[in-house]
Amino acid sequence: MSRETRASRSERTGNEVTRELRADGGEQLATTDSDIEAAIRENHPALITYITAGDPSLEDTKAYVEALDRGGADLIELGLPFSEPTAEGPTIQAAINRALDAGTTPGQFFDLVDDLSTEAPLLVMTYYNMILQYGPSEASRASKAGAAKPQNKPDVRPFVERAADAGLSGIIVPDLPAEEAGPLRDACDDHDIDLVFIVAPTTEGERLDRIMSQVSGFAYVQARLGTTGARADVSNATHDSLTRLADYDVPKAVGFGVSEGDHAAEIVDAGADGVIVGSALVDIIANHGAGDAPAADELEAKVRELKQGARRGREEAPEPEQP
Amino acid sequence: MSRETRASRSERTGNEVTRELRADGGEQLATTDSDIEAAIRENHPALITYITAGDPSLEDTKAYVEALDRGGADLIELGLPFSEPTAEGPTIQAAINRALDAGTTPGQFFDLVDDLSTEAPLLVMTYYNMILQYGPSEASRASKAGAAKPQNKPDVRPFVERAADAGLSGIIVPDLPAEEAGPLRDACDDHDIDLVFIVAPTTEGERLDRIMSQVSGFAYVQARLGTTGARADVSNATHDSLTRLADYDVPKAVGFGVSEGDHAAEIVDAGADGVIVGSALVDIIANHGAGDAPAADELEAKVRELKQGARRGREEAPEPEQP
Amino acid sequence: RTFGDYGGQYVPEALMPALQELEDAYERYVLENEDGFMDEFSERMRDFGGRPTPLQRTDRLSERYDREIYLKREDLVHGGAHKLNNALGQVLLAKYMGKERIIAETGAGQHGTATAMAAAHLDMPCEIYMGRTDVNRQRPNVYRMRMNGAAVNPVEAGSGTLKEAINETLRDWATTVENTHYVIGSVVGPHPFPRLVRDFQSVIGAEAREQIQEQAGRLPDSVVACAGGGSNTMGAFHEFVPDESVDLYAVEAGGSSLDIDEKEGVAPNSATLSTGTDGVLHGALTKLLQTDDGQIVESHSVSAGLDYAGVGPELSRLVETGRVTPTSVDDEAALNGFHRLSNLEGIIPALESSHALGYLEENYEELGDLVVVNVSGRGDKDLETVLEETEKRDLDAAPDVEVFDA
Amino acid sequence: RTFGDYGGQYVPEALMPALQELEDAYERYVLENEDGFMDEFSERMRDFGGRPTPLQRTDRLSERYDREIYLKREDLVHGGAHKLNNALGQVLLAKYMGKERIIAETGAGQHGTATAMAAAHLDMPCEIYMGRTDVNRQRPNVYRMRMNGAAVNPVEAGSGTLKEAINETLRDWATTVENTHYVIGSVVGPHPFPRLVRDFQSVIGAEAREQIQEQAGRLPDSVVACAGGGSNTMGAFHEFVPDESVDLYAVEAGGSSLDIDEKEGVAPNSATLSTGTDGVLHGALTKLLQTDDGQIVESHSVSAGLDYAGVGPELSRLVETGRVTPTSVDDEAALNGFHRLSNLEGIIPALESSHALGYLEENYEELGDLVVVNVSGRGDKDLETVLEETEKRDLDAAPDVEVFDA
Repeated sequence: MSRETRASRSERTGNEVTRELRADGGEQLATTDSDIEAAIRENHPALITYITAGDPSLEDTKAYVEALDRGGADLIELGLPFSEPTAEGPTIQAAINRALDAGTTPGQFFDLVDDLSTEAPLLVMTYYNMILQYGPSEASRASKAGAAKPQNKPDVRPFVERAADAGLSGIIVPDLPAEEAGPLRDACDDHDIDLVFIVAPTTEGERLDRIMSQVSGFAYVQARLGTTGARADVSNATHDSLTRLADYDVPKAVGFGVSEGDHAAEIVDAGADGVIVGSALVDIIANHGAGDAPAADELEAKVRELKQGARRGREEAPEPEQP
Repeated sequence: MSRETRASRSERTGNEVTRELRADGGEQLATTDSDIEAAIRENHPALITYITAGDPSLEDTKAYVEALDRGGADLIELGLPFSEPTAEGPTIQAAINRALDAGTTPGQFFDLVDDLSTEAPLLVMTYYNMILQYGPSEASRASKAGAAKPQNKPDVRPFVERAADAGLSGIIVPDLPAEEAGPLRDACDDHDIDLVFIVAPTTEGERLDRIMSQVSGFAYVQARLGTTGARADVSNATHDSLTRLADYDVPKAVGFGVSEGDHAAEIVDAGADGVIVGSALVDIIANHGAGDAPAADELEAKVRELKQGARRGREEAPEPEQP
Repeated sequence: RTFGDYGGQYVPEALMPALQELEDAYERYVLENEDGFMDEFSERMRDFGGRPTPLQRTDRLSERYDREIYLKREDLVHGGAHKLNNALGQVLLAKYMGKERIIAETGAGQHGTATAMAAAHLDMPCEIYMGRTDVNRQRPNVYRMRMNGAAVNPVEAGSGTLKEAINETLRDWATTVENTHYVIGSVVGPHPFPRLVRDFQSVIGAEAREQIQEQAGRLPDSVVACAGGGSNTMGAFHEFVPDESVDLYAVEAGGSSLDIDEKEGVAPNSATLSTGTDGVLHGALTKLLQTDDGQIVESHSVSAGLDYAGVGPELSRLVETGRVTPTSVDDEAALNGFHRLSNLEGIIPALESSHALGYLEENYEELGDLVVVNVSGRGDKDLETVLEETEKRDLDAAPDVEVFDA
Repeated sequence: RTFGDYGGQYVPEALMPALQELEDAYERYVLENEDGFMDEFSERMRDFGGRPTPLQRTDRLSERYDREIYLKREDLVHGGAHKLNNALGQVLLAKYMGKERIIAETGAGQHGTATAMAAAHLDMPCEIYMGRTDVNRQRPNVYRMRMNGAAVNPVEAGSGTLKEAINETLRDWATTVENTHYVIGSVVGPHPFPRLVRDFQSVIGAEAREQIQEQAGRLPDSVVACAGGGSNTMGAFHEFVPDESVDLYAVEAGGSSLDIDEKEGVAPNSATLSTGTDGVLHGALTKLLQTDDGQIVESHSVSAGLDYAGVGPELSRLVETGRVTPTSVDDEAALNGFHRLSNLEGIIPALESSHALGYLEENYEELGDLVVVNVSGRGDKDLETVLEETEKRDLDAAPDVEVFDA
C-alpha cells in the first residue's frame, strides 16, 4: 500500500504536477513529472552532487558545475552561502566561509545560474533567512539605514520568482521544517519549483506524514544524526529510514556522509533512488585552492566513480516488490 | 594644688619610694628618689636618648651607648626589638628590623646591659609580649614543641627580675596602657624599677589621673598623635599636654618628634623637665651602617647639641610658680 | 508557537522531535507543575541559588536623581547573575525528562558557568561550547566551568565568539538529540525555548513586583533592564506586562555607534530591538542585525554578554506592539554607569547591567517617580575590561586611572 | 573586657580614649539598639547585603558521607563572603558615632573590599592599607576597592602582607584617632572589637540555628567552620555556644606542617588554636604563633585569608574551656575540599571555607548525623591560586590539570 504524499494528493486535486512515481525504479514516467523527478527516474539510481557557489570564486564554480555535469551528476545542488550554516559540518562550513570571504551575494549567485546550461537540473540549497531577505523593496532598504523605522515584513516570493527565472528546478532549506514551510511551499507551487524536505533519523509517525505531504522532487534522507560531512561507513539509521519511507511514493535520495563509490553502492543496495554527495566534492575543491578551476578534472573523475558505485548498488539490489 | 600621683601616694602609704618632686627644677631632693628621678632632677632639664639594641649589632650598641653617655645624655632608653613595633614610625621600625635581622635576642640584650657601666641610668623600651614571654620554664618550652599541649601562663616576673639584675632602672612599654599594667606595676615595685607611662594628646580626665597614679620615674609626654619619628616643628599638642600635666608632681619628659636643639629648647621652654630624642639618633646610626661603631662621634656631638638646646630652653623658661 | 509573527521553529528537521518533546515537558512540568516540578525548582533556587534576591532602595542614586530608585539585585544570585534561574530550571527539566547529558553554548562565560553549576548540583554530565577567542579572553570562567566538572569545548571556527558557539552547540544537539538537552542561555531559539526561559526568569519580576508594593506601597512607574538576548529583560518585565501603568525600557548596547557597516558585515553595536530588521536566526523569526542580503553581521559591545546579533522574539513582539520601549546607550555611558554604581552604592555591576544604569543617568526625568532598575549581574568578571576601556577614555564617573597603577 | 584571661586592651595610650568611645557606642547602639541602630543594620544587611543567606541541604555530600550535611551559604553575601556582615556594621556604627573617615587593613583583600563596599554604600571616605606583596598578587581586589572609591595604600615594610598592613593601620589610627574609625576585619584586636565583630557576625549562626530547626526539625550535632582570625568561626558558633549538645569544630590552616621553624621565625601553618601559645598581639592576649622569645612568626597557608599568626581571644577561651574543638587540615586537604565541593555541588568555595570541607571529608564519622558546615565565602578570588597549587600536586578530587590548558 502506498501512503499519501504531496505527489499523490496533487494528482487527486488536479494540480499540474500530477504524477506517479513507481517504486520499481522509475521505468514508468508520469507525463507531468518535474525536472527533478524526471532526472531521478531516468537515471535511476541518481547521483546528486553539492558544491557551494562562490567557493573559492563564482568563476571557479561555473567550471566546477560543468565538470560535475560532464562526470555524470544527475542533479546538482548549489549552496547559496549563509553566515550561520548551523546544519553543516566543518567541511561545508569552511566552503561557505570561503564563498562569503569571496564576497558572494545572492544577486551574483542568480547571475551565475542564469549563465549555466547543464544537462542536470539545478537546485539551490540555502538557509531560510537568505530566502526571506532577498530583494527587499526600495522602501525597505531605506528603512535599514536609520534606527527603528517602519519595515516591510520579509517575504519569500522575490527569491522564488528569481530562482524560477534563473531556471532553478528546486530549493532545499536545511533550517525549514515542514511546520514553518507554508509560505515557501505556496510560492514554489506558484512557480513550478520543487521544495525538497529532509527526513531525519528522528522523523517518525505524524511528522513523517506531514513532511511527505509537502515534499516534492525527492525526499532528502539524512543518513545519520548530526551535520553534513564525509564519513567512512553507512549507518544503520540509513537502512532504518529507507525502511520507514518504503511505502511513500516519492524518490528517496540519501545524503550526509556519502564519500565513496562503495557507500553509494550500499545505499542504493538498501533501496534508495539516489545518493547525495557534498563534502567529498567540497574537499576536492578545498584541496586545490584558487586559480583556473584546478579541481575540475578531479571532480569529474570523482563523480564518475560515485555514479558507478550507485549503479553497482542497483545491480546488487534485490528486485523491489511491486506497489 | 598638686594632684595625686603614684609618688605622693607612695609617700603617704610609707612605700620605700617615698619622695617629693618639686616643680621648681628639682633642687630639693627627696631621699628615696629613684635613679631616674634623681637623674632628671640633678640634670634638669634632662636629655633622654633612645637607640635600638642590636642596631646594627650589639657590639655597636655598646659603643653607641657609651657615646650617648659621654655626650651628656641623662637617661638612656634601649629598645629591645619586637617583631611588631606598632607604635613606631618608619625610622625606629627600620632600626628594629635591622636588630632582629642581626639576631638580637632578649638574652643577648640583658648580657649587653650587664656589660654596660654608664653614668646615665638605663631603661628598656619594649613591647609587652617580649616581657610576657621572657624566660619560660623548661616545662613551658617543652610544650611549644608539639601541638596543643598544656602551657604555663606567661608571666612578667622573670623579665623584671632579670632587668633588675642587669641594673636597668626603668621600663617603658608602648602597648601597655594603665588599665592592663597591674601585674607589671607590681613586679616593678618589687624590684625597685620605675615603670614609665606615656601620656598622649588624647589622655584627659579620669584616664590621666589613672595613669599618673601608676607612673614612676617620669611621665613620657607624647608630643603629638601618631608614631615616633623626627619632625620639623613642635606641635601645639605638646603645649596643651604640658599644661594639663602641670599640676601633677612627677617629672615630664616630651618625646615623639624631637630632632634638634631648638626643639629641645622650645619644649623645655614650654615647661618640660626633659626631652626624649630617638629617631634623630637612630637616623645617624642608620646613615653610618655597620662596622667599627662608625656613628659614635656623630652621636656624641648630636647629644651635646640637644643637651645645649634643652639648657637654652631652661634659661628662657619663665620661673615656675612654687607648688 | 509564535508571538505575533515572531518566534517559530526554524531548525533542522532532526531537532523537531526534540522540540516537541520539550514542548510537552514544558506544558506538563512548568505550566502544570506535574510531579511538583515547579515546587522543586523554587526550593532549589532558594536553597542553592539564594532567592529571593533583595529589591534595594538606593540612598545615593535616589538623591542624585531626585526620585525613588530601587535596584533588583540579581547580582546576588549564586554564580553572580540571573543566569542561574534559567540554567537550573532547564537542567532540572532535563532530569525530569530523563535526559542524560547537558550541552550549552556560552559567550562571555556567564551562561556556561551557570549551566555548569546547575549540572554539578544536579549530577548531570555537561559540555559547554565556547568560541576560541572567548576561551582565551575569559579564562577565569573557563576554569570555573571545569572546576564544576563540565567539559569546555573550544570552537575554532569563524571569529570564535558566541555565534560560532551557538552554531556548534546546535550541531552537537543535531547529533545527540535523543539523550541530550541543549540549555539555551536566553529567551531566544526555537519554540518553546523563548517561553521556557522567560518563565524560569520571570521570578525576577514576580519578586520585584511584590517587593516594590511592600516597600514603596505601589507599582513602579517604570522598569529598566538591559537587553542582549533578553533573558533578564523578559525576566524583569514579564510580570509587569499586564500593568499598563508601568513603562518598560529595554536598554540595548549602543556600542560605539548605531550604524551598520554593510560592506564589512559589522555592526559596532548590539542594538537589535532599536535598529534591527526581521529575519530568522537560531531557530526563530525575530529582529536581527543583518545585511540587506540577510547575512548576520558581527555585533559589538563593550559588554560581552550583550554582544549578540539577535534578540528574543517575544521582545521583538512587545516592541512592535509598543508595550516595551527599545532604547540604547553607548559603551561610554555604560562604563560611566559601571563606575557610578560602584562608587556611589558599593555595588560593582556587570557591564551588561551598567547599560541600564547608563540609561537611568541620561533619561531619569522620563522614568517617573518610582523606578526599578534590574542589576542583572555582578561586575567582578568585567574588571579587566573596564580597566582597559577606562584607560582609553576620559570618563566622568571613573576614578583617576592612575590610582590603578600603584 | 576579657574572656577568661584572654582579650584586653594592649594598645598605645593614644588609642585608649577611642576604644572607650567605641565601647560606649557598642553598648548603646549594638547592645541597646539606641536610635534603632541594630534595626537599620539588619535592614541594610537584608537589602544591600542579601541576608538571610540560605542553609542548603546538600544532595551529593549527604550521600557521600551517609549523613545530613547542610551548608550555610555565606558565599552568597554581597561581595562574596561573610566579611560584609562586620564591615557594614562597623561603618554604620562609625557613622552613628559621628566619625568622618574609615580605615582598614586587608590581607588577601576580602576585608578591604567589604569595607570599601560598605563605605561607598554609606558615603564614608575610606582608606585601606595593604601590604605591597598582597597588592601585587591580589590586583583584582585592589581594583574592586578603588572602583568603590576607596584609596588603597600599599605598605612597603617587611614581607608586605597582612601583619604589616595591620601595623600600618594602627599607626594611621594612632595619628587620626579623633575623627577616624578603624574597621578591624576579624574578632581580634583590643576590646571591644572581638565582641563587636562577633555580634555583627553572629547573624550567621542565628540564621543557621533557626533554619536547621525549620528544615531538619532539630539542632545539629555539630557545626564546622574554618578559623583564621576567627570571624566566620565566632559568627557561626556564637548562637550555638549555649547548646551543649552541639559540637563546635574550628578548622585551622595546617599548611604544609604543624611544626614551627624557630630559627627562621616561620610557621608553615596558621594553626594558632591548635599549636599556639599565649601572648599579646595587636591589642589582645590570645593564642599566637611565636618563638620562645616572643617574636611573632610568619604564618603560612595556601589560603591567604587564614594566614594570620593570631586568633580571636574568645576562641582561645572557648578552646581553653573545651567548648570549641580546635582542629586543622593541611593545604592539600583544603585544595581537595575546594575541588570536591565545586565538582559535586556546583559551589566554588573560598579556600578558607575549603578547610572546613577538608575536615568534613577526613572526620565525618565523628560529626554526628546532622552537620552544618559554614561556607564562609566564594572561591572566585582563589582560582589562580588553586590552579597553581593543583598543578604542583596529585589531588584526588581535582580534575585533570591538562583540562585547564586547552
